[in-house]
Amino acid sequence: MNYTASELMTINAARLLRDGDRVFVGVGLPNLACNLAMRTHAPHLVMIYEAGVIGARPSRLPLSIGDPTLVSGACSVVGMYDIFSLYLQRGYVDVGFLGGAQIDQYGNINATVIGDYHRPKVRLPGSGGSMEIAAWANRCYIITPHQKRRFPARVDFRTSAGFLGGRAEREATGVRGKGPQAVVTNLGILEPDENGELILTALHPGATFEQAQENTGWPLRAAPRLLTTEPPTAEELRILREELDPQGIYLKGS
Amino acid sequence: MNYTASELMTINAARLLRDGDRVFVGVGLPNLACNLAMRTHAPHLVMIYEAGVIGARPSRLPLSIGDPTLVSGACSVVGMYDIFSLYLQRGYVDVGFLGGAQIDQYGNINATVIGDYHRPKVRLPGSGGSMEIAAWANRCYIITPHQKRRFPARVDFRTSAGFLGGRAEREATGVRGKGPQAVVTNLGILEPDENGELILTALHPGATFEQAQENTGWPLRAAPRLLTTEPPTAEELRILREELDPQGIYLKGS
Amino acid sequence: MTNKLCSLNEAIAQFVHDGDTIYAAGFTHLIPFAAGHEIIRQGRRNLTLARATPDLIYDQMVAAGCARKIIFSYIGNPGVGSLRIVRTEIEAGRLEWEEYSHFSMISRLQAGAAGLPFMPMNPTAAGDLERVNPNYRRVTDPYTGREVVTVPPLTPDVAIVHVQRADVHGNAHIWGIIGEQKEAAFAAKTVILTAEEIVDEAVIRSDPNRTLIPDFVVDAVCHVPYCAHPSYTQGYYDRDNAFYLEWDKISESPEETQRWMEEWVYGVKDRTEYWQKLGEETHRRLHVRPRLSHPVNYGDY
Amino acid sequence: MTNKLCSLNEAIAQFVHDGDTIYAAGFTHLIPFAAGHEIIRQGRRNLTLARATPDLIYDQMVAAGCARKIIFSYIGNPGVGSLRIVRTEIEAGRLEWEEYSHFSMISRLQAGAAGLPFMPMNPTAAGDLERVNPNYRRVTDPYTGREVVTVPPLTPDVAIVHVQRADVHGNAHIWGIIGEQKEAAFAAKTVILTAEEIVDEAVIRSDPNRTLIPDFVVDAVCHVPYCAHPSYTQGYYDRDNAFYLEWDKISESPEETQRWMEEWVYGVKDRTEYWQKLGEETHRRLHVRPRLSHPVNYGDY
Repeated sequence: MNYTASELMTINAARLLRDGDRVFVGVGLPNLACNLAMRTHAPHLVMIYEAGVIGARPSRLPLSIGDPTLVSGACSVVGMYDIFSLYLQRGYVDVGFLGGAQIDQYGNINATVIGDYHRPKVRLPGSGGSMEIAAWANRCYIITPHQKRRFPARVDFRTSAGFLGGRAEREATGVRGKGPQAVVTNLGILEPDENGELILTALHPGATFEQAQENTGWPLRAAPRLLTTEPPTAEELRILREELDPQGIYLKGS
Repeated sequence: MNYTASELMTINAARLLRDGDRVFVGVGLPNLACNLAMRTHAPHLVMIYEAGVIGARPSRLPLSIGDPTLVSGACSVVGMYDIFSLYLQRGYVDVGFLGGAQIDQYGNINATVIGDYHRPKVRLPGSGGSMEIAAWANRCYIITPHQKRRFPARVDFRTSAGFLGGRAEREATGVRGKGPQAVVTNLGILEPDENGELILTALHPGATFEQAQENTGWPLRAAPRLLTTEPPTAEELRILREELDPQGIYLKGS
Repeated sequence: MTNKLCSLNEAIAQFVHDGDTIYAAGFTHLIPFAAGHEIIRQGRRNLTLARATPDLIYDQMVAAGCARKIIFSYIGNPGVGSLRIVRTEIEAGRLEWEEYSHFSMISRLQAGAAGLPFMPMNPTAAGDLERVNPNYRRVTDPYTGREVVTVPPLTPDVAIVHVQRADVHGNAHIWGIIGEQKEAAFAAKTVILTAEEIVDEAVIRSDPNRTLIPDFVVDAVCHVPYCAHPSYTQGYYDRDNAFYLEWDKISESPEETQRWMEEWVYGVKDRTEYWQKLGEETHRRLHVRPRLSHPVNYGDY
Repeated sequence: MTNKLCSLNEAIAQFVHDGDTIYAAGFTHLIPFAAGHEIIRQGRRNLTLARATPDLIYDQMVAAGCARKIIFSYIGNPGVGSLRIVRTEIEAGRLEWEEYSHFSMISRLQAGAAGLPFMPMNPTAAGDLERVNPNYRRVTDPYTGREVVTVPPLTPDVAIVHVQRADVHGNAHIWGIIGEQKEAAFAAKTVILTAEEIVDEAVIRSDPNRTLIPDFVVDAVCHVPYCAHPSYTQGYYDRDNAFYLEWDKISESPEETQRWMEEWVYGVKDRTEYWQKLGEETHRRLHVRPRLSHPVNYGDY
């Protein structure tokens, strides 16, 4: 069966979600992953958007986190202060999706600058909600293409916290969230080991450990039992292609 | 013309209000005073209730600060946190009305206990909103019958701040409000002098300085030019009796 | 979203335990009297009762012996005068208490709801409440060097929140005086929702900005019409001011109080029976004619 | 309550001055583009532009040379990619900036709106933004001894807030994504309200819980239909996603950007002319069918 890298990542991310999870979700692939999970194994998933929307029921594919289709028919809409304090800081968010230009060995993310902060070589969008999502969501997932420049050993700037210099260091800070639980790439899945270092725990069908190692900026280790992910099913692909993104806005191309 | 002490106090309190004032108002006499002012010289008065109601248009006499008639037809209704933070603490309240069991020489008010706090002789209702109103409203007014036990030299408990031990002491605390501007009693009006001490500045028609002195718990001083208040007009009494409190719930009796 | 509909009797039995801290929400509006009466009937003991304004609901629960302690910011019979039973018990040294201003009380709930360890407030210059309550502390503002007053979070074991309409999952629309309903629900560990009406989810979703409480903070949804009598529910029935005046007399005498309790709390099975017992004259007196909001257009995107 | 109705041209002329700090509110919704364009036309300089998400409105104002500095928490073209002009100017060292997370940014407004000297937030463990922005500080929680992160109040000289409907005094109903509209209005020294519809006071008073902004914080009320295009107004018109994509191309070239500005900002008198110029095809494309809220009953007390 043929599928794109985006479809593969979206389907694997969807499988990580549990029924009943309250997910702080951005647009793009995380939004598709949540909607896919709702239509398959997690019908009771609750989607929360940082724009203040809870329990969205979009009737079309939202093209920004502020798309009005997220509001019409939602359970609740609240202000920005409430969504970050009463929902996220209070601990009502189970899952956060994160992305960024760089993810390092310990799952720290840079979405701020490449180069020096005060004289940036590349100025990136910045934190948005991610600094707090990474800290306070119970579990975080990252979806990103597997490329060496995206996986440096150390990020240029820690926009949001993974395990810092190791799991013990994050735990010592007392932040409530458990940190990144998985990074889904087009080659496989990375998960933190007992020290919080990201190691390869699964490969997608056809991908090799060498490919993953080549595209990672630190000496990537594989889990003792390296799994192979189940390939996307026909039903998963049908839902993505026919129901969720019929125009292929997010899923076509790569 | 005949009038009760309550009518006299209400009318004199109403006259202290300025057109456009935003008044943090309780029920009872302050509510009547505001409504009277709106129907006479201050048509643009804005009534704010600590229950979170702004710009109330009660179509009947409200019997508690939570009366539903305050809500139907109001400009805005907000939660308790907002009314105390965005409105009162932020500085959007011009006038606050206060009351209490004891008012002392410097306008400090006790609404908490008579006797020792931990073994109270008389347990009073407590602060409610008054601790913050007294601090943050630009001007405060107090309406109270003139009785010696209500005017001790020092209150047993400072529920809300007048001028503390004198005007300089209040100013040193940096609180934004200017403190009590007038105490309206059934005998006359007390106002703070340059040190923040309450002195008698006006007597109602027929009342004497000696009466006021006898009913005050400190050596009451009179202003150099002791004024006499204008007696209630027929129109003021008509509005109070016919429009605002036709059943005499607040105005009859004393 | 799961269906959490159950009877108030079941909700209290399951979620309210001896020794709990309870926050029966509602600032002068939507006071869940029916839940208070059910707690009395089920004989809970040693509760800590927190409310900005204890109102008659806590006066009655204290009279019934449910409470060990009270946390409040104003103890009065609103619009009438003294809250006699709470006052008497405090004066007699039989009831512990902890006291705040309204703003401090709601700031405590706000801290609890926001997951913060404290909330700052500007100083009020009135030092005596700060002096007698060690929960008031001070922190130096790191920008100006001036001090702010702080209070710690209030995180009740159970919040009881009455609302106008909710779906069976617990998404709730509230209007009129909204007081601390939202903050109490988010601050509490367990939330019992009582609702005048259980409505279809589509009614809730037609106006998401009106949903102050989302289903996932709610543990039980109880359909309890007239739950707030003698307080009121905006748009549903009026405040029974006559009863507030009557309570002032009843509560003067412990015997009268117990007699009233026998008749109106122990003597009825639930709120339906209570409301029927009030009779048609009262129903008529508290009836309110409709005054509808102008709808808004969310757009069919 | 005074009638504050005036044209947007008059409001900007009177209330926005060179060197001011401006907060054009609206988190992905209700973005007051028309006001941004009017500020460009009136040639304001050295502004500090604060917004959680600068969006195209600040990209355009920066391109027009209005800004000295930008305060933000996310600079992207939402749903599209990079915000090219702001990004280029920062990378070239021609634009000062001050940066927060979304929560810190809204906490700054909340502090400003509440009259507090700071707002506390729980630490996030990600130290780098705290390290590079000295406005982040720390305070020790007086209850647990642990640290919280603080930000100081943001009190813009002018907040520009677009709303669905307002009366001539400035009482405003807002629904859909409400973002930081209320906080910006309370935090600012001056408030310019733009509204899709000016309605009778009775419409506002039919639903007071919907009034997020009361008249007395507002200085000017401007009737500006379609003010938010290419952003949107819930229930009134859709987001023009095609333009967000188009801007990604236009803003790649300074010449194209200036050409666009000549045609769509300097080349039109006001929003009415702009909207007409967009043409019927666009009007049709952004049209939205109605979906009304279920009304609520306040009761005729």
